[in-house]
Amino acid sequence: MAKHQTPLLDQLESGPWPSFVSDLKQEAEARAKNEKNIEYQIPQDVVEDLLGVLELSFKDGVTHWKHGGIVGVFGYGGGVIGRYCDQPQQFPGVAHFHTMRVAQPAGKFYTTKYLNDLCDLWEFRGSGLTNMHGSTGDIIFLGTTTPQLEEIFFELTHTHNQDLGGSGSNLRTPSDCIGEARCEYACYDTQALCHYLTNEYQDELHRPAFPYKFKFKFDGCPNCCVASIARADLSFVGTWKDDIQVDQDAVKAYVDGTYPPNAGAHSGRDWGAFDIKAEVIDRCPTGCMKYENGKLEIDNRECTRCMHCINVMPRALKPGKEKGLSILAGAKAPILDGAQMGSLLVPFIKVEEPYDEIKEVIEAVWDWWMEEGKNRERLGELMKRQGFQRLLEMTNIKPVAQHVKEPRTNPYIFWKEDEVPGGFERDIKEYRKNHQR
Amino acid sequence: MAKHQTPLLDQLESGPWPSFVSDLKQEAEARAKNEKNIEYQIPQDVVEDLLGVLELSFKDGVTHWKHGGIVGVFGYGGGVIGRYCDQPQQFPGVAHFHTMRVAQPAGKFYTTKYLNDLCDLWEFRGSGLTNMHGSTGDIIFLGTTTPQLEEIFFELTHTHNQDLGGSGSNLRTPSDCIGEARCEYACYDTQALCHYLTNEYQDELHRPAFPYKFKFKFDGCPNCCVASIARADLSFVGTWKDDIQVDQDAVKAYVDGTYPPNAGAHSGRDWGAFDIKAEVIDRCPTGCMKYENGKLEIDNRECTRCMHCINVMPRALKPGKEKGLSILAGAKAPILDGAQMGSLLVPFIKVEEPYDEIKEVIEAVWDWWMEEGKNRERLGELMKRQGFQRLLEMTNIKPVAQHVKEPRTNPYIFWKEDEVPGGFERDIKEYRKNHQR
Amino acid sequence: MAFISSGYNPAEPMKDRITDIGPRSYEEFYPPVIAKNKGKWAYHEILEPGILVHVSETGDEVYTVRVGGCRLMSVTHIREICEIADKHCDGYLRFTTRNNIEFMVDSKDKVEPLKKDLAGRKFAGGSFKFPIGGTGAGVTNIIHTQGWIHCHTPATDASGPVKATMDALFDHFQSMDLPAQVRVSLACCLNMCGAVHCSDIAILGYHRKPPMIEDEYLDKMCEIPLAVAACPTAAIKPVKKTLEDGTEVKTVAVNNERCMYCGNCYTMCPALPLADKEGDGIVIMVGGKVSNRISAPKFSKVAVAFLPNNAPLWPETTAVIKQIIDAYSKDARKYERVGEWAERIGWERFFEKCNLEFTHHLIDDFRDPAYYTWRQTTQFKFTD
Amino acid sequence: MAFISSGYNPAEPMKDRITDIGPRSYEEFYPPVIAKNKGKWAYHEILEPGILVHVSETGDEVYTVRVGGCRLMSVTHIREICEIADKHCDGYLRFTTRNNIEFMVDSKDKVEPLKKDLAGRKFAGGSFKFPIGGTGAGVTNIIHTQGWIHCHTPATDASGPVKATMDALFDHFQSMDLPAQVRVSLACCLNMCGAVHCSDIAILGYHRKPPMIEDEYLDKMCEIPLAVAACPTAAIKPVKKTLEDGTEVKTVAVNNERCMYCGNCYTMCPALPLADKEGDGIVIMVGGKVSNRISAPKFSKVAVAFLPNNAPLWPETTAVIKQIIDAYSKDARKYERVGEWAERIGWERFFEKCNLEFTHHLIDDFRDPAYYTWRQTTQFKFTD
Ligand code: SRM
Ligand code: SRM
Ligand code: SRM
Ligand code: SRM
Ligand code: SF4
Ligand code: SF4
Ligand code: SF4
Ligand code: SF4
Ligand code: SF4
Ligand code: SF4
Ligand code: SF4
Ligand code: SF4
Repeated sequence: MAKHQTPLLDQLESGPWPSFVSDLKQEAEARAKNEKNIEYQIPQDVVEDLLGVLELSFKDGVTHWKHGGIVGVFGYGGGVIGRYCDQPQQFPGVAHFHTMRVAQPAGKFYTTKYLNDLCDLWEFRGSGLTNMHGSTGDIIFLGTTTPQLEEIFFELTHTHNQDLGGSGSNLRTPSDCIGEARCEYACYDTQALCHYLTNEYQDELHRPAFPYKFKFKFDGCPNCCVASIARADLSFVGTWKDDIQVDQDAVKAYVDGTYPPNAGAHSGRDWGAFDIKAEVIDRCPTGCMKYENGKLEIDNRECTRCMHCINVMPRALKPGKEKGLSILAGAKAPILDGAQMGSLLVPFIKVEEPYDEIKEVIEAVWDWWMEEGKNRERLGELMKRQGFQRLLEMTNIKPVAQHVKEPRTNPYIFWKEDEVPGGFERDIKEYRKNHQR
Repeated sequence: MAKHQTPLLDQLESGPWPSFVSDLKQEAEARAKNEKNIEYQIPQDVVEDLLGVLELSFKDGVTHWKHGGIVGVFGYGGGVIGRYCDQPQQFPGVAHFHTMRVAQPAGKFYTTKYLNDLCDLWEFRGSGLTNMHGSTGDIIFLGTTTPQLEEIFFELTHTHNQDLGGSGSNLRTPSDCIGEARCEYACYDTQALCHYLTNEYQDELHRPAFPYKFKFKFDGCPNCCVASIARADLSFVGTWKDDIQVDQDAVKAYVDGTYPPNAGAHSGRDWGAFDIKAEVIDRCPTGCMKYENGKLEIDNRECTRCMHCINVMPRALKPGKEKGLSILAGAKAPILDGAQMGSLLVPFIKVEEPYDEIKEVIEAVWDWWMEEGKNRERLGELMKRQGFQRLLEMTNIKPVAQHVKEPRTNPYIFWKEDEVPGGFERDIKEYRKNHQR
Repeated sequence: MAFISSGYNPAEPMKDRITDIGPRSYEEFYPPVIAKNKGKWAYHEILEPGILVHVSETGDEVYTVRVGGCRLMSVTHIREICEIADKHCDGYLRFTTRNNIEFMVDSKDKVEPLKKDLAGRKFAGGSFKFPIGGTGAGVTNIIHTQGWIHCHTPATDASGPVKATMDALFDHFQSMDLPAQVRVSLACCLNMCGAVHCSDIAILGYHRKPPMIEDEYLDKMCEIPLAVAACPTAAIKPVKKTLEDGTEVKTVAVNNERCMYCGNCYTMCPALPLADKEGDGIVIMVGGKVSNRISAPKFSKVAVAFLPNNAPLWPETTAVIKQIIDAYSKDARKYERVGEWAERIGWERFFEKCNLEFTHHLIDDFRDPAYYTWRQTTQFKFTD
Repeated sequence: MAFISSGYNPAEPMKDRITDIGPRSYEEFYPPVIAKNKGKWAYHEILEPGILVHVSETGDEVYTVRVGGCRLMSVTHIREICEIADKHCDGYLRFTTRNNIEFMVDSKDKVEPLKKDLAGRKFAGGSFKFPIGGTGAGVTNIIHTQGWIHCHTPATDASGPVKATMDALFDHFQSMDLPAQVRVSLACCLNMCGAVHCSDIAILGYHRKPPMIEDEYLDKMCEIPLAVAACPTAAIKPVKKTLEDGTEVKTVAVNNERCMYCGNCYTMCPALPLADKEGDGIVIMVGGKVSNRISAPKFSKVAVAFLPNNAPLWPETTAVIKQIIDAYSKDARKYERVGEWAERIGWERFFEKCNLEFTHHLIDDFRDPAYYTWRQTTQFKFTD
């Protein structure tokens, strides 16, 4: 018999989509049975109490978690989110219910060995509940008690060769799209760069020295499968500089219906025969394509590498050979001043180990932000407050028209004193000699 | 011999475009000669001194006019802009050089009788120089002395049946496009409405009771030939609600080259034969047109009445029959917070004498602005400060999706207390009963 | 239960301490076919919903079976995933950026047994454990956040509405019958832990009541200047109040008129709770995207200002989302994302086609940029 | 010169006073063919540059000959206009919204004599008095403001640069050889008395030095709080200073770093002049429009941050404008306005094609909306 009645939650067990309620119940049951005779280090009924408190929230229409307390592991400024229940008497199993963020491997590939080992640890010292994965990318261990935090960290590092991820005013755990590992569109090795920078900046990740959180995300191409442009203070998006590679025979195979358009992504509906004019040429945002006499022509100078044509005809078109990435800066969620997408900072940069050029940009951005950023001010907000010019100045990047969608519509240009002949200081008396009051 | 040497200005006498320098010189000469023996009421050499002070500005690279003083005619708060030279000893003829704004007739049609009469008055009591017309639309009398202001006003009203226009924190002289008088696109009688409202609101025009200036402009259709959408606190732009009127035979005459596209507006270059697909169908911003089997079809529900197709084929297409106007609010020049275009306030309103519905909108807008507007705050700025919702509320206009280009991207919605069940006041003690601290 | 030490000694925290080792290397985890063909993939094809093949220049192939992950996962469930991967995939698997699980095999004949195995597994309550789908022009997994499971600031739950919505959209998860991919996200408060601000459809928890002020404890629990500074609309000011018992305390006052219930003050100060059963609920936002395909990334726009938290099934929320997806599905062009469709037909037509009411709440009034969202042209469409 | 009274008696200003009569009625001024056919026009055609015919449903026609007006006009010049109108047009004429003059005749045979008469008239210096043109896809008259002729705040002259520019663009005034109409405007300061903020090409006078402060007189000439409040960037604050002679005065201080030289303080306070020979000059803005044709009205964008006031011919200004118009003319599609062209090809390409340098000044940094002008996508074109 379940510890708490959950009539509301129970209604979420039917329906086709995997039911988290069913899963919670199966875990609650497994812990109750404890077939493996585990010496649980946190309450055995933690999951039952979680179901209970959640049912209560469903009834009350509000959360029953208190404002997080400051808990963590020694020497680290992040990786743990403290959490306490506001009904601890009723739900003692979740009185403490802290999460731990475990840094996920780049690309999120796993061996079952590794995952099973983590499960053993977490079942033993935590609730046995996880998020696979958190929105930033970490493996989230969901719910443990304060005394277990150091124990878990110790085992993670000693047994699993695995570190915690970020939280607090730190670099957050970087994440990436699958990229070259299994995607033909990738313009650089996202896993390699993501992993390298994560390790390079471990200090920034674990020891809060920033005004606020800071995120890196790595997308192999402008399709942005890790949504870097929307969710990272610095987004690294693969792109290319030369011509799209075209296989004319394969183009023909699309036109004649041999290959399914967009790799079959639209096969659930009958959209009619593939129409290269309507579906590719006319949808190219720059209008830089032609299909005449069975030949596809691209005016590559006008192409903005939006990926559309490549997505539609992956067997015929490929990104160019001169590959690299664009860096965009300042994306963030809406709080406090409205959401921001990343703004293009470096149009094109090569991706070459040891990534010195990329690191120069990162570190110049950080220097500026650490110097000028206010407490709890994201990079994007600082950019808004001090202006994009300032970011360019501090990163020593030359202003180019690529930096803007359009030039300013207001003429409120700030001039530097040394740009204006004669400077700003003038003698009003001199002026009055020729201009009576 | 000219009073002042003007070697710089003289360089502006050649070249094809009418030279204002030549004209100033001809006027200077005419005054010097005074063939009609006029008893000039302001210095006879006013134009020579104007040339002199302008030459000095060309040399110095700065203006030689002082900050305007407060001069005017009794009982009016506008119509005159005071102006004094900052080198009165050197250029006594322009020591005082005030302008007067004479309210232009709607549509700017004139009889020569009327204009000649004004010339006589202005030659006699002013510099004989004008702007035909000022940017707002007035006839500008450019330069007279303080004592002449009342005299001119007296003669204007008594002899010429003509009033001054606006300046200061008033309604400014409204202006309009030529409209029905000579344009087939007009959706309402701009002159009639402009003239009516100008007279209706004479008090607002002459006696400053507003926080700042306020402008009306009247365009007969969305081509906006008086630029109302960019330059008027309230813009009245003709539009229609039903279907574009199509003459299929005339369409064919365009297609076969009988009629010149766009009424010949592009005839200075060989653009090749008219291509209805490329020039009309594909350029329609909503894509709501088709030309098949020699027939033009318009999906009028999707048409946004941009005028393009009508402009290209004026003999074939005409605005619909159910005509009226849209009202847009808040356009202004960039100072202080950036330029604003008018924002759509009333999507569609009929234009019927005595224009009560239109006046209701105007007066509701004014009531709000006079109540809430700060000193020197334009309507557009107030709209920005208090929000578009507030404008709708105060004008009692129902919010519709037409009011926005797109809904808000931030979720920072302000709720009114009465919209939220239970209101805003809550008892923290009640809350703490279920939520421990 | 007895405390079992990991070896950690609280008296000597630095002893043997290992830090800054970062995540495990991705190279350890690549299945062999991936390790071998990395960077050499020539093309891919979606063979059926949830099943992809990637073909390498070397001629190698990798078949991927993608299954829905409900993200909040128990170790029991993860172990079942591992068991499947051990059985079919040589002990490898991966998770996608939207929390789906990918099982990869290196030849076609391994696909069917895997599929069958996956499709057969169900939870006790009847739901699929491993529904196959989430590829191409359909609906994939909902990116979501903690909600009432773990967070202190939510205005709605996360897992609950997500389950209800995925049930409602399940057909689109298992078919590729939409004009383009439709990405649904949920964030339980406007901190928006996710890409809700640029999703095709976003479910956002939102408070509608200003914070309560716990005068008696505020100064003890919070730093008043931080709370004051936290408010983006300057609605909070420090005040002194006299409690019922006569003690004078330092606390704050909130100008309700200026408050937009963002909860940032509560983040800084636990004595300012906002949550309220009737006040809290859901905002539906639409038309965002992050890919750069055809059009630039777009922010989501508010389409419905408020829907109640009708737990456990959030029927109003799922109904509105269905309405939008149905209208979109019927009307949009191939490859056209929700936002691109709305922009092409015009937002006035979007509201009409989706049968949604336009209310004053949807007009932007936040700071200077609001102005640019109003309609500065005479171009508009008439609606009924 | 003796004072001659109009009849006005300063001692009794209200005696016989006529006020609030407004402008004369337009109906008095319509030529008969207009009065008769108003509201009945069926179509029009531009027969040649500057010559329009409008045809009425009644069969009536009106031929319009449009000529350039230089706006700053003497009574002598106006009388000459009237003389022409008397001779050819039964004593009627009109002015356009861009300060051109329109002579209308009611039959075709009256056009040629009128044209000939107009074309033959020249000023002593050689310029045309009445150049015919300004219609269709060309350049029409420049809307402009007062400049050094009359205003106290200009950062450049108006009539001078306008004459220089119209001379440079004269061919386009007299032909219709551009892709669409190109509207050039000038405002001598950023009060922008005109539609400079949404013109295809805008010439804008701009200061570049913060105001001088006339400490000695400031408090006598101005209300300090108004001057302080006038500043949109809060660069001004009230201060006390001790003058050389030891007197203490109330005055203001300007934070030069925050000043963007808008001159609004000077508008409120004459003791804060900004004008400066080297500081002042011209900003070129491009790509604005007001018509709703095809695309919505657009604001002009800054394309060149500064050009010097090289009177009397402003050669740098006319050169840049020519450059832009030439590139536009060569590259744009039929019906495409300058701004539409720039948006289609991308602003990065615009700068390249017009051979203009992109400098940091062109990046918006004014308040929150600035953000939306930066590039929030990976879509861009490479330039050389
Ligand atoms: C766990 C996680 C949600 C999830 O269920 O996946 C999460 C949970 C919290 N986030 Fe987040 N954020 C999480 C990813 C994000 C993301 C998404 C991302 O990183 O890609 C964002 C939007 C992107 C961004 O950073 O702008 C995000 C934007 C925020 C914000 C708003 C920050 C801003 O500058 O706009 C806050 C507020 C704050 O920092 O006080 C916040 C705060 C929080 C806090 C710490 C609550 C708070 O106010 O202190 C939440 C703790 C919840 C809990 O009790 O478990 N979280 N948060 C995600 C981290 C898991 C992981 O490490 O993988
Ligand atoms: C005469 C005229 C320019 C011209 O040469 O044509 C003019 C001249 C002045 N304008 Fe203007 N404005 C003139 C049309 C405009 C327009 C255009 C329009 O009305 O369509 C605008 C832009 C539209 C608008 O109103 O936003 C305009 C926006 C300004 C502004 C900025 C107002 C704002 O809110 O953005 C100022 C500044 C001020 O009011 O202090 C201004 C101020 C001035 C002052 C009074 C200077 C001042 O700071 O006190 C100028 C006096 C010049 C002089 O000495 O002759 N003038 N002013 C125009 C009026 C003539 C007429 O009545 O026909
Ligand atoms: C597996 C995954 C990457 C990963 O590292 O985990 C992935 C994999 C692929 N993406 Fe993606 N995308 C993945 C998340 C995304 C995201 C991020 C997100 O949704 O949060 C985006 C941006 C979404 C947005 O714009 O809002 C994304 C936007 C795209 C696009 C652009 C589609 C568009 O119409 O805008 C393509 C191109 C296409 O579909 O043809 C694409 C294409 C692809 C391809 C075809 C790439 C390839 O050649 O292998 C992959 C299979 C597509 C499919 O599932 O139909 N992928 N893709 C992610 C699967 C998530 C899931 O479980 O459903
Ligand atoms: C006479 C005048 C109205 C008046 O009341 O004085 C006028 C008259 C006509 N306009 Fe205009 N427009 C006049 C100022 C304008 C303005 C205002 C301005 O420039 O300050 C605009 C908005 C400009 C802008 O968008 O920046 C304007 C935008 C148009 C358009 C839209 C063109 C476009 O491509 O965007 C049309 C349609 C067309 O040209 O086919 C139009 C069409 C017309 C037509 C064809 C209407 C008609 O059927 O008679 C008239 C002759 C056009 C021609 O000259 O080529 N008229 N027209 C104005 C002449 C000014 C001048 O002397 O040059
Ligand atoms: S972002 Fe590009 S490279 Fe990365 S997985 Fe998506 S499509 Fe492939
Ligand atoms: S990538 Fe995009 S812009 Fe480039 S050719 Fe293809 S569709 Fe056009
Ligand atoms: S705005 Fe329209 S109605 Fe008025 S003149 Fe221009 S084209 Fe004609
Ligand atoms: S008026 Fe504009 S939107 Fe309407 S049919 Fe014509 S071109 Fe299309
Ligand atoms: S969105 Fe808000 S409520 Fe949800 S997890 Fe993030 S911070 Fe907590
Ligand atoms: S909820 Fe937000 S707006 Fe309201 S008082 Fe708190 S911080 Fe300010
Ligand atoms: S633009 Fe400026 S300088 Fe020119 S007339 Fe207007 S206020 Fe005066
Ligand atoms: S010029 Fe403008 S920005 Fe500078 S001090 Fe004066 S008002 Fe302020």
